Amino acid sequence: MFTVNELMAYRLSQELRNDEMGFVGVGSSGRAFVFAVGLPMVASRLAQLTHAPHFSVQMGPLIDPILEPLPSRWFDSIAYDRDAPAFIDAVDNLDALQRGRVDISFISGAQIDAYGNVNVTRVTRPDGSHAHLVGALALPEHQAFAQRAIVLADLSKRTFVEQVDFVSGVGRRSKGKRRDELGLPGGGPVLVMTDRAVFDFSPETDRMRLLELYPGQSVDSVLAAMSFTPEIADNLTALDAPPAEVVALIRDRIDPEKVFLGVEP
Amino acid sequence: MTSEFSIGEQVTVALSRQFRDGDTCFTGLTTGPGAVLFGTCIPLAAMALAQQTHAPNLTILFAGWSVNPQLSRLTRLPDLEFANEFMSMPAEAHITGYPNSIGYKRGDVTVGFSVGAQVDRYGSLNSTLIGDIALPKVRLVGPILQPLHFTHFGREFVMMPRHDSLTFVESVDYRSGAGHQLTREERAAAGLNPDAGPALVVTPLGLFAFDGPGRSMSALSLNPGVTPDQVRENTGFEVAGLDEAPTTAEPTEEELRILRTSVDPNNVLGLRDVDISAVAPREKA
Amino acid sequence: MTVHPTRQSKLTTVTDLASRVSDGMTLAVGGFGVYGRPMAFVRELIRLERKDLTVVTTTSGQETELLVGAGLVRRLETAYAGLEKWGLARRVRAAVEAGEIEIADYDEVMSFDRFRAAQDGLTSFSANYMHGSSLPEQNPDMKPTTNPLTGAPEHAIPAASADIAIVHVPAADRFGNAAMPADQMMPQGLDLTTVRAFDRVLLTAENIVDTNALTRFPQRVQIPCFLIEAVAHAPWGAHPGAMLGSYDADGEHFDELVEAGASAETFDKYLGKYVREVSDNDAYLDLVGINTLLKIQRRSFK
Amino acid sequence: MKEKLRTIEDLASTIEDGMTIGIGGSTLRRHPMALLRELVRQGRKDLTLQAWLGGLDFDFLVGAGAVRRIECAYVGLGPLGLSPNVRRLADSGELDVRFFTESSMIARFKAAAAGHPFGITRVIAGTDYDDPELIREITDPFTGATLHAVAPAQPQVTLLHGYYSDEFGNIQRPTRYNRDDVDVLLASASDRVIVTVEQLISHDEVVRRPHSTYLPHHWVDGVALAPFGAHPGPCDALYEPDFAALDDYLAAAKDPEKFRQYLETNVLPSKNNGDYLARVTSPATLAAIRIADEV
Repeated sequence: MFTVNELMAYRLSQELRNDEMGFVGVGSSGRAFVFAVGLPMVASRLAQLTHAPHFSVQMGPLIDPILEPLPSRWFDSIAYDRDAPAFIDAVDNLDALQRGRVDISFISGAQIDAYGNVNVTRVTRPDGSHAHLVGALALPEHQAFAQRAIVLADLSKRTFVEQVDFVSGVGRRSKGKRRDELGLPGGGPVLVMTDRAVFDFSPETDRMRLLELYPGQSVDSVLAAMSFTPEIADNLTALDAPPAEVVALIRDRIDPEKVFLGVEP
Repeated sequence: MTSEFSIGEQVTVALSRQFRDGDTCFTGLTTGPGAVLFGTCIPLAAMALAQQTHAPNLTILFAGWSVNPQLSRLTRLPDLEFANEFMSMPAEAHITGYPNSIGYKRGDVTVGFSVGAQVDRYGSLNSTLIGDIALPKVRLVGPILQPLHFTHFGREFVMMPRHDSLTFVESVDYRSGAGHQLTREERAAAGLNPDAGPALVVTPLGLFAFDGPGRSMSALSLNPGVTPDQVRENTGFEVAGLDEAPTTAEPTEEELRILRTSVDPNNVLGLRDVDISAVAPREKA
Repeated sequence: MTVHPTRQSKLTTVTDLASRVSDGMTLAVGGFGVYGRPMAFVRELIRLERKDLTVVTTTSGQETELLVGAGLVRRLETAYAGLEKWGLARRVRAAVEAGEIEIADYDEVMSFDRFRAAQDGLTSFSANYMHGSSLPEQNPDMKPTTNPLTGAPEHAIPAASADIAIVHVPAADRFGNAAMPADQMMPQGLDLTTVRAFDRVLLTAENIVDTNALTRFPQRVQIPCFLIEAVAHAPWGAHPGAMLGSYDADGEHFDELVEAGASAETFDKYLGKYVREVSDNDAYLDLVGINTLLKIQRRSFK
Repeated sequence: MKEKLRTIEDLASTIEDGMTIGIGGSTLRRHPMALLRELVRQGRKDLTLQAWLGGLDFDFLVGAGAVRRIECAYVGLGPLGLSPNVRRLADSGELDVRFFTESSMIARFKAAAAGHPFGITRVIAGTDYDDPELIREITDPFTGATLHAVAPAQPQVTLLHGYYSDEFGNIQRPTRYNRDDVDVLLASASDRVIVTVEQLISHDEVVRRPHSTYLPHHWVDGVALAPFGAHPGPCDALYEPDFAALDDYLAAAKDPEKFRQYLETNVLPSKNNGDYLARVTSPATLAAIRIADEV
């Protein structure tokens, strides 16, 4: 037995490599917290405890905080107060990000389009008026400058749209231009992990491409939850359940109080 | 079916079962490799194991100054009590005054550990000299804290890395710590805890208590493969209850798991590698 | 730091702490002068209407004034009973003058030595500077003796003895490990002796902190868990006195306290307002008010 | 060095309607809330707010009707989600919202701090951040590449909440603190700087650890004592968020009428920050959120 979050955390951890640095943000609450903090944190710790003991985590100003135990509560004023080898100013951290010193960033947003552009700024209502969201934080920088970015979101017609209302962070191409034409040095989004399936991007068309299906999902069930039709990989695979020892590790050791993965889709 | 385990692990687990919940246990670094294993490593591991099994309220008082240190952080066993590794290890308290900051004389310590060159039938321990008091044949380290251990600590656990007739003698040459020759009544009359004094002896051959006649040494359990005759041959006095003594209990799977993954994940205390021959009785001259 | 889940918490309420003191007991009280007195505990003892207590301190301040003024005390052993810049402890004075309480005076250093002897498990110690003073005359517990090594005249002084000791600390975890400020001062050093000197020791704490917060700075923790029977949270628990490293004395409140000490009736009104008609420490703090508490706040650099 | 210790009321009175002000802290934490409450008491309006990550500070001033325009990379309440007052007035068009990204907002403050005519950023390409007033496309004179220039952000006055200060306005931080803000850069970019602090300490204590001073006295125009001055938000190292008071705030902020009542009950009639605290919380709660100085 496993939950969707546990499967996502396991699949995400497989993308994290030894000697890389991943940036984990600060999230709000509910599913937004699971995407911004919960999944990245559990996947990072899982990677450290399995195949990538030297995977580094940057958590806001903290570089490589001791992650055992992960904090049982999570908000600004205690998140910083952990043992860690280094603590960097916000301005310096953003300079480092722009120089490509972050290997992997975790992205989530209110809208994601077929080219991996992400909107966290404002949504346009049918009548043309705007609903303002909280703003981008450094999401545009992470999509522009990190070596690669992984997008995390639940599949829904509202979220997965042909074109986002506002491009906050640039995907494989935006406004008709590819990343290299736009002068963006980072790798940009390479994978999109959802609650039903995993996507990458077609190297030819730059469009999202269905790559892996979770247990119980089909091409139809995935397409039914999207407003655009992605490409489908020739080698589309069905993912297995996460190994029992991984599930046990998450439940017993990494997140026993369900602070990080408590909110399922 | 229990996993394979070393004799060091078996003795550690057996010792851990001797602690009571709420005990405050004092040990430090001892002198010499055999003494370090018996006086330091086995007690530390046994205490930490007890904390995670039946005695969560046990307090480890390491070297008299570090309270409940997180030993699992160790990646090597330091040589000195005030090594950086110990000073930077997370602990619940670091006590800076000595000796009055711990109420040694108030009976705050309920279990002590000591190692010596000779132990006798009533548990008197000698760490001072061999031979004549006025002109000894061998001068050892001195009594250190043993006079206090054997009178003020609740129960004294004597840790003996060797078990032979040169170390287990009818009467020690010098009583650094007073055994049960000092009776309950005499202890009470002096205002001391009547129950204090030696309570347990741990050796490569087994575990011993003081339930023999006149609180003399008695066998609690013999380690696997050890016969009553082997103990008799290697002990300079009669040990009560030898023929009835059971074999030292085997560790459970759970105790082994805690010991290996939580108490000492890096095998710093060396329990997994303990070879019984390294602490076996000396050849008789 | 992994703490075993079944390890027993010693955290309780101030009421439960105070209820461990029974009538007729001897109580050693921490603090020095107007500093670090366990006032929340003292107020709770008064609400519980304990009586016939013997109070042992090195020096006495407002805690003894309240206990004596509320009629809980039969005997006092100390070197000083006063309120420093705020003058005499008027209710203590009145009680002694009326013969209502028995008082055993000691020299101040001797008073400390009695705690140190208790910490060391001694029943008595000797002093060679009492003959010629009136102290042994007034205090028959000091017994004339002769030094067996030199033959010099001395007095045997009894070690302090108490059924229960109570100390107010800046921060403690739920197991009774307690931390002192980085710039620990003399009164807090004295509290360490008190904690180590008696069989049953209770703590009230300004802050209850996570054990993991203490294991980072174990050198700040001079009170280890195994010495402590129970601990309770009592923020601003030394008010109106000062807590070094946390807040200053509340001078206006002291003025009110001293004024109330003029007579049994006025002091009774003070006790009614600030102690008997107040349910607990939280309610007491509401009465004192946030503005006053913030005005006396003096947080140390950390 | 000049003596700069003032009351919060005096400091607030130096801020005029229509000014552009910078505010320190981020999301929930360490905003100069006591000072902002005094600004609302004094009826300030038409302000332009500039910050890196706005939060409780923006929501409060916007909800109180003091703000015309905001410029920042974020405005929300962290773990508590959206900023209700900002969301409402932004959606209705009454509030002029100028969103940037984290590094492009910082580029604006950096330009102001260094006295440069504009900042340069590469992050705008391909996005919809196309504010014609504050962002313009430019060509790299060396490589010919397309870049974006951003206008400097130079507050007329910046309001910060800090930890410790002496009477001269040397502002010190504790050994362990949170760096997830740009308070120093904001101060550096600003014409004037006003700071409230949790605790006044002696100058003798300050000079013993110059490395702990993050805002030197000559940057600071006035300092005032405000214990629990970031309430109901947290001040890292000294206290956690007061979640009960934040819940009350949030419940009020979701409805303009309720928010007006909140102001009329808790903020407008309060004589000072202690008086406000007495209305919205209790000593027991302050003790519960306080972080011990010993650890």
